[in-house]
Amino acid sequence: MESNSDLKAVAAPVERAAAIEMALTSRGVATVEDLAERVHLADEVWLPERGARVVAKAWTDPVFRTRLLANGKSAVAELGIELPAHHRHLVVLENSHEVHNVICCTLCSCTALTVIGLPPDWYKDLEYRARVVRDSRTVLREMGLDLPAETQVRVWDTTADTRYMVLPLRPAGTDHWSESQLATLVTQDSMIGVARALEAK
Amino acid sequence: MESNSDLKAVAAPVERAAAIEMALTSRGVATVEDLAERVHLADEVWLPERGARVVAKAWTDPVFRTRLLANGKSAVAELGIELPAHHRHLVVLENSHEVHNVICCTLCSCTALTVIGLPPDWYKDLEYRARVVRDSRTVLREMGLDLPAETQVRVWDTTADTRYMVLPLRPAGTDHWSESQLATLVTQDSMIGVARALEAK
Amino acid sequence: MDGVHDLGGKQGFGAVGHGPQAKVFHSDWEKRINALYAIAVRQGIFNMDEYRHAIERMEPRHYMCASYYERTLTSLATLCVEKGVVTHAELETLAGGLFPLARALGTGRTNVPNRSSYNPGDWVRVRDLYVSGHVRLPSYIRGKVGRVIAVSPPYPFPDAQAHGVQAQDEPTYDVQFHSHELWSDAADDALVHVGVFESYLEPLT
Amino acid sequence: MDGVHDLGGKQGFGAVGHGPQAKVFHSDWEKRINALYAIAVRQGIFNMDEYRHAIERMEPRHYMCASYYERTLTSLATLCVEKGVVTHAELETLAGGLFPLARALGTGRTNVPNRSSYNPGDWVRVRDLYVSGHVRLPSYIRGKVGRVIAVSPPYPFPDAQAHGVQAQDEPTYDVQFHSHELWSDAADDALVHVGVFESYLEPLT
Repeated sequence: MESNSDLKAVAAPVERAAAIEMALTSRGVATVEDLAERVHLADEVWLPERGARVVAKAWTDPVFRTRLLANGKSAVAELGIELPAHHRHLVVLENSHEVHNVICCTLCSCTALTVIGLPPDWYKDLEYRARVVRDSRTVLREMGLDLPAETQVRVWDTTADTRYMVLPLRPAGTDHWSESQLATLVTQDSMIGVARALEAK
Repeated sequence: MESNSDLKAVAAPVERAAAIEMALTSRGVATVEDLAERVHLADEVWLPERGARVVAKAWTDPVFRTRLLANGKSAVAELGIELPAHHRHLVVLENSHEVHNVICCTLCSCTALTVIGLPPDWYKDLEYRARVVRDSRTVLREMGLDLPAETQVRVWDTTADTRYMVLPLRPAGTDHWSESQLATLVTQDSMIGVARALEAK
Repeated sequence: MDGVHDLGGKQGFGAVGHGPQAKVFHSDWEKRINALYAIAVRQGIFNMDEYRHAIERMEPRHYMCASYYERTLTSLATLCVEKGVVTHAELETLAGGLFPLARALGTGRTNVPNRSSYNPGDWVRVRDLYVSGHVRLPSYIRGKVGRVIAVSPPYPFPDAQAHGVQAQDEPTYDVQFHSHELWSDAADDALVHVGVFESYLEPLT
Repeated sequence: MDGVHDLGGKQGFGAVGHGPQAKVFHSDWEKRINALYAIAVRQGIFNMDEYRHAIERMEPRHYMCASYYERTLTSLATLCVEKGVVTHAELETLAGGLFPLARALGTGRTNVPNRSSYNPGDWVRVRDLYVSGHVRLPSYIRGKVGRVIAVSPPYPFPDAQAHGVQAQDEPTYDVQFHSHELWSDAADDALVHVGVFESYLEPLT
């Protein structure tokens, strides 16, 4: 790992990123097409709207909901949503008035990213990783979710290759809403468990 | 703790140090004389040469050595060395061919600074604090002290208000040396326990 | 490895930076690095456990102060150098400056030989386990008692996978702990679920 | 407080920067800050436990990346602001820039009511103790078994002293642990001695 001894300053992350990209593309490890495909997946495919469809279907189709809770990975595959090979298991955590679920990854920042979307910055920050597992109710309150004292909090730490998503409570006043209308109420935050689904307007 | 909202950049440590000094001197909390006295103590008084005198005396005066091992604080007071009020206890750790002692402070950087001198930078660095307590023999080897396998290592973590100093082994070939000659062989490192006393030349 | 990455339950951190400004990516290079590491995994240059461990091996101050994608970038570059894809010197020439990599890889380990298997409802104790290489045991559950809620199919054992050591796949157990078992009264009341590899557990006697 | 300051046994750090370049101070302001904090203690503005705890309360990234005397400086300034000696705004005006202070003080605690006392030779267990305020228990001995070697005279109880809480003075025990009790086989063979306050211990049953 010999270093270039005549250089003095640490290159900026953007320069370091360009260097490794150039090294890998010049060797054919990554092609321009590979890169474009993966950037497209992150920008256009792995979006919270996918998970929102799953949630809305679970709210309206009790048989799908049962399948989803029994085996998340095969149920979301019905909607054309695949998980990467190393995401072996998708466990869907159903919120109720008695139990509120919230997910995190204290050791790194694992998530079911192909279902609920790539995680936002705060999910990956040291603050969330350190605090939510120990001071769950306090952190949720700071983030705007004040849970009733009688609701039990369950925190799920993604330390193995099981992935989690939260199935939030269906908002009141949405009895006659269509699946696609309902999906508009499902935010990424609500599938992480740091918020409820949006209220019906 | 209201902050000055029109400032943007963090002031350099030297500027912050000057600010708090100005605030405390302008209020009379610290006078120029107080400051000069404390700087003098750090620069001219609390030096490893003091501990070296203690060690050399212990090497040559068995009765003092017994008193030193029984009650370090009162024994060093005989040599005019006082400990601050909150250093309640001075425990002197005698090295032998069977046992090698080394001191550290994992939670901050406490030391018997009025006896062995103010600690050097590496003693206060995260590396020493994290590693010496768990990988003692490895760290000592990296620092140039390769102990025989049969020597037991004892690490002393300064977590309470007891202070420690190591009484190193007297070097071979110093049988007829005077106390003041012997003191020249006693380094601060040897009183911390990361080195032996210097060899007789 | 008892590193600074093992953040669960650590105190002294401020508020979560949640709000309308939340974003996945903050600049284009972050997207491209996120793509590149995934391509390298798909190409078989390294696996996900090696990737995670190379992040953990970052110099602790660098880890603490780097952004998420700077950590990704450092792991990717470190592994490409370690695997012989590119040299460190070439990366620094291309970057026009120093390119800090993660610290050297230590030794891994294989599965614990005398491990038991468990069923939902079983009470288990997390071993008082210290592993200098990669391990997916958050220190906050070490030595603690919990209950098995579910069992997953066998996965590759990360302590071995991150180091190129041969090992058997192991199930992971969904183990439920009470927050007061984990942190006494210095925690909010909650149930904490952790995915725990079989080698990390022992029967509660 | 389970903070980043609790470094004993943490892994991932590099070589100790030992060598002929070792120094106590690297510039004049370090000497003056070291003098000023000691003067503030002598003047009764704060005590040593408050001083140590204000360092621990620094934002974790700031703690990790600051030099030793920048930590001293931050603790001194934080306590002078908290005690009403100076305002944060005044310090920033004088410094001509932002002056990051430590994070807010939490609640302290008094002695454990049902504590026992011990004699040299007694085997003890360190309580599985989680304290969100100041505590002088390094986490690497939590729950571990050791033997009392010596007893010191009573000292002020730091968990209380750092928070202005009333408490009784307590003896500290010189407790000897085997490194393999602390870190299994992932440590060098050694005996580790820690000064442990009476409230942190329980009899080994």
